[in-house]
Amino acid sequence: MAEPLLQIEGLSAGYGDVRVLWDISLAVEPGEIACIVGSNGAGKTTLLCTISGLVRASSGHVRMAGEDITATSVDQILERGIAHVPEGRRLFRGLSVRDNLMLGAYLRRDNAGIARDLDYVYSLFPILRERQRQDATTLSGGEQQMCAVGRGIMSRPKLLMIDELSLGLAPMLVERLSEALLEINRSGITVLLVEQDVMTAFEVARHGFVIETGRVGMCGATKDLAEDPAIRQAYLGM
Amino acid sequence: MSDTQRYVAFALWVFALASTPLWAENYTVRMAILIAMFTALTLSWNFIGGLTGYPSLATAAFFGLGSYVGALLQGAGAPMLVAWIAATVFVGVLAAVFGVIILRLRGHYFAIGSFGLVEVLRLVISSWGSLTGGGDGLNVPLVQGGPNAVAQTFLAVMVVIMVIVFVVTVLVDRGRLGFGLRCIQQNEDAADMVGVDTTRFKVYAFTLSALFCGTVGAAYASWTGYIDPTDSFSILMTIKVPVMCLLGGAGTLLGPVVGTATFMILEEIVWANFLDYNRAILGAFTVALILFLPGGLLRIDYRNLVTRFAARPGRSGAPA
Amino acid sequence: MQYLQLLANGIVLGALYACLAVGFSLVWGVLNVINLLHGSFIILGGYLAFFAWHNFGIHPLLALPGVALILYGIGYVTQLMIINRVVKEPVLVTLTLTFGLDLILYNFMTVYYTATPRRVTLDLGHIELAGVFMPVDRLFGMLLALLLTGMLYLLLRTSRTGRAIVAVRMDNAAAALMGIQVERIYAITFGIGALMAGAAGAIFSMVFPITTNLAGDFLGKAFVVCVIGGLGSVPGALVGGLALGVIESFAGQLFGPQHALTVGFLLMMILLIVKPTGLTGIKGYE
Amino acid sequence: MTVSLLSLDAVSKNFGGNHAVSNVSFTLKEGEIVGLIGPNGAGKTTLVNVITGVQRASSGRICFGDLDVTEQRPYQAARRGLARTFQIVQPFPAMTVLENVAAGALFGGAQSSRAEATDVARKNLEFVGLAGFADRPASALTLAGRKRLELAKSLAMQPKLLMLDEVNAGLNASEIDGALTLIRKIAERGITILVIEHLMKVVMSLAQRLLVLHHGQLIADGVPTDIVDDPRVIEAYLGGKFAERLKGIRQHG
Repeated sequence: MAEPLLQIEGLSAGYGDVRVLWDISLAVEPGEIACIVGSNGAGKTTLLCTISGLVRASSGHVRMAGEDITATSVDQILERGIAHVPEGRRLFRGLSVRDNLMLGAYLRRDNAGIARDLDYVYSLFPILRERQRQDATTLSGGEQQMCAVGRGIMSRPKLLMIDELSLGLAPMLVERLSEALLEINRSGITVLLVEQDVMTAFEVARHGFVIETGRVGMCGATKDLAEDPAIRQAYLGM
Repeated sequence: MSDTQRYVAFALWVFALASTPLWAENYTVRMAILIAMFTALTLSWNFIGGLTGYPSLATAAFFGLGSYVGALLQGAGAPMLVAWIAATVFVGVLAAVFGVIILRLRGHYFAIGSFGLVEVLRLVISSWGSLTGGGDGLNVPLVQGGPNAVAQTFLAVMVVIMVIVFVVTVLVDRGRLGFGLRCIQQNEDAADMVGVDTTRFKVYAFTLSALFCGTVGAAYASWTGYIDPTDSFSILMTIKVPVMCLLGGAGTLLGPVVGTATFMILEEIVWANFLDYNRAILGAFTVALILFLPGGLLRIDYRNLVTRFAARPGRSGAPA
Repeated sequence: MQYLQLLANGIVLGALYACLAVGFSLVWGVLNVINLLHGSFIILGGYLAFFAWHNFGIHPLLALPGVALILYGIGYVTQLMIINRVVKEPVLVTLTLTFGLDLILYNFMTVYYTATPRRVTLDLGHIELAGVFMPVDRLFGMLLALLLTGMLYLLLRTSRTGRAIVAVRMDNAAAALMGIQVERIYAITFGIGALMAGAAGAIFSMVFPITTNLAGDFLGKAFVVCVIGGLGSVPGALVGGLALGVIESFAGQLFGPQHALTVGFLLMMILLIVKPTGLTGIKGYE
Repeated sequence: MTVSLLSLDAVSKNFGGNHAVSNVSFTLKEGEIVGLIGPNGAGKTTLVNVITGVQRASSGRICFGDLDVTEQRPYQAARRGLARTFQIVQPFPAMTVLENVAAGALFGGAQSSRAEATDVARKNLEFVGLAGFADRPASALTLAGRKRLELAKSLAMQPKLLMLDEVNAGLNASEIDGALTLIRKIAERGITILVIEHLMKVVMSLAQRLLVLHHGQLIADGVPTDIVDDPRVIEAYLGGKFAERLKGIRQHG
């Protein structure tokens, strides 16, 4: 088996006195789409924040392509190829769609490459090209999510982490975004998707990790997880 | 430290200040008067800035207003004590009115709004020359007696005011009001949710923080015999008072007392020895305090309310 | 015709106010720090320009870039080494810190420069148009102030660093995820704030006599402009500055010059209560 | 005949052009346990905010008993007996657990002195199983502990109506069971309960009646067994694809 792109070993983290993650271990293979599912408040967002360096790990390791990045700063981690699309889009108010996308490429200096990737984002989500001069926060929810994902791609990451792709979106839009995600993945970017909507996550991802109260409860191929009676009971309502 | 120990410590301090005429020369007595006066001001500020967590910069507004009201009444022939009490009441009422208006602001905006009070009142007083003498200032009838007797009188006055504010602080702190204010300081929205009438409580705290500044101002005017707008509405005072409180520990009972004493004694030493650079040294001291002693001398407390983590969107709702 | 003259005076003054306040406003908006050093930065800029002219005969226009650069350096280092350590603390902490720093700077300025009023006198004469009398150095100062404010606006709108500053202002955690080093952007922003203050001071030294005693007044103006115009935005500072300039000019005529400031402050208090987002309605922080 | 405790009449809440809650009407009867469900972003929390006065309704009327409370402030809601817990817990972090609960008793409940409030607080801490943590600072509790603290604080306010906003979020299976038992015990005291959840499963066993919110609109109001079969609910809640699959499973199974 090839070396995993992202490998997490025994990771614990939290805020102040409150520990949120307990001894998390998981691995994401290069080229795949993996997902992390679990209920509200289970620690999924904290896990992504710890990977991207926003939250400090109290113990354990995060490795990217074999390199330990646990104590690395946020910008360094982005430089190593991990982009994090945060929960709730978090687009910059007062800046246009184009400026928001360009901020995704903040660390890059290859103007030709940036222009090419901007074109790629626009081809992926043509509506963004139409609206490129508009204040990004005036877009509809679905368009904002497209912009947020596009902004993530603009750093040309090896691994794209998306927190709650489907949050607050109509099912049709979720489907549209899922297709785009598959397209992005085909272009060679590994994806780690965090979702509360287990159905959507299992549909697009190959491997899944179930997080319960800050621990990895179950993991495996999503098609197996979808058949697991406990998961069907707890998350699929069947 | 138990509450009883705190009271004993405070009583000893009161005794030390009050007894200065017995064992020290005039210079020290004057110092004791100023310490008692500023302690009353910091204890007052503690109601709004410490207990409630609102960064008020209005101390000088109420001090100045009190001194002018007291001076004008005395000038009009009112007995000294009556003038002081009237000044206290007047300032209290006005503070309640201002409070209703500016306590809707939070954070920086509240700080500016409260600071704006100082500026606006100073400008009004200096513009209203016909009543206040404008920039020329105002003379206050002098207290009869030799310098020693006058000093002893005002030492007694300031110490009594200081003790009164301390006692009020203890009463508030132990009662429903103090509990509610602490809730507001910790999380104003949550306080609202458990049934604290936050607007009313904040106005109470603001009024309490103003009342005794008015008394102190009026007494100060009688003591010095002359006031002017720049001195009464002093920007330095309005910032020094919170700094002293932070130094001791905001929101605590003894913090303002310890902070004021430490700060003023240090300031005096600096003044005496480095005349040219006294402000710079004061500044360096303030910077060092913020960087190395953020919780004050007594305890680290107010910092806890800002342990917000980076990933929360925008600014959290906690009163900062 | 008198009104035209008052309006012209107000606009000239207003442009200077805008330039004086825009850095203060930017720092407040982006860092959420009220920088009490701002007034002293303005004086320092003015003094540096004055002494360059007085001692070395350097024309203020030539000195301006140098003055601006020195102030930028001072601002950058101050933020990076000192203020960044407590930048996320409550208002009172950062306020007290900048107050302490201001005491230090102010003290050194009074010791080395004393409080003597100083002014660069260029003797450019005056012009008269439609009955409006205007000294040329003032006009010149106004244009320079507008130019600098405009340049800052362009920097924020079009440059990569400008975008990063706006991004940090709007959402600093999301900005960090873009690879932006937030603390460095804070330092740059504070540097720009000091730079604008220094430039404003240099311009002022050509128009009015400057003394250290004015530091507090300048700071007060910056507050008023900020609250009138709205926080952290360049257009806001421009609108606020011009509004304050014109209001002071007319209020001085109506109520006497000693009341001009009172009216400005009263207006600030009213706006603060009624419309904390300022006249432009560009939303700052709560 | 049971009396209506809370009634909403055509309540809407707009933010700018965004209709977070639109034209919602329902009634809660005394002693009921009702579930308010809907996908994330459906407007559930906004609705609770409007009921408790945190946000003012853009239009419509809210009555608590006979009283029109549309314009009330949060502290008035608390004193009138409308208590709530927050999705994101809101303790007074530097205070002890006991003080947190005592604050609820003193300001929201009927207690007039701090001593009495502390007594009530102790009882409620015992009830939720936090008695052992009374003197610890609230910030030291785990998430599950904080949720219990929220509950104790709300109970100390002696509410007539308790709104629980995602009390189970972030809890594991056994913790959820514990919480459900607790909620049933609270209901036995005669307190009307509105459980706000995005997971249907949690409320199914608990609620006598379900309200379903979707894009700010109330799309269903009925007993749980009917709700799960309501095609509109399935569509809105689970997405078209899943609804089809569910149909398939039902047909085969």
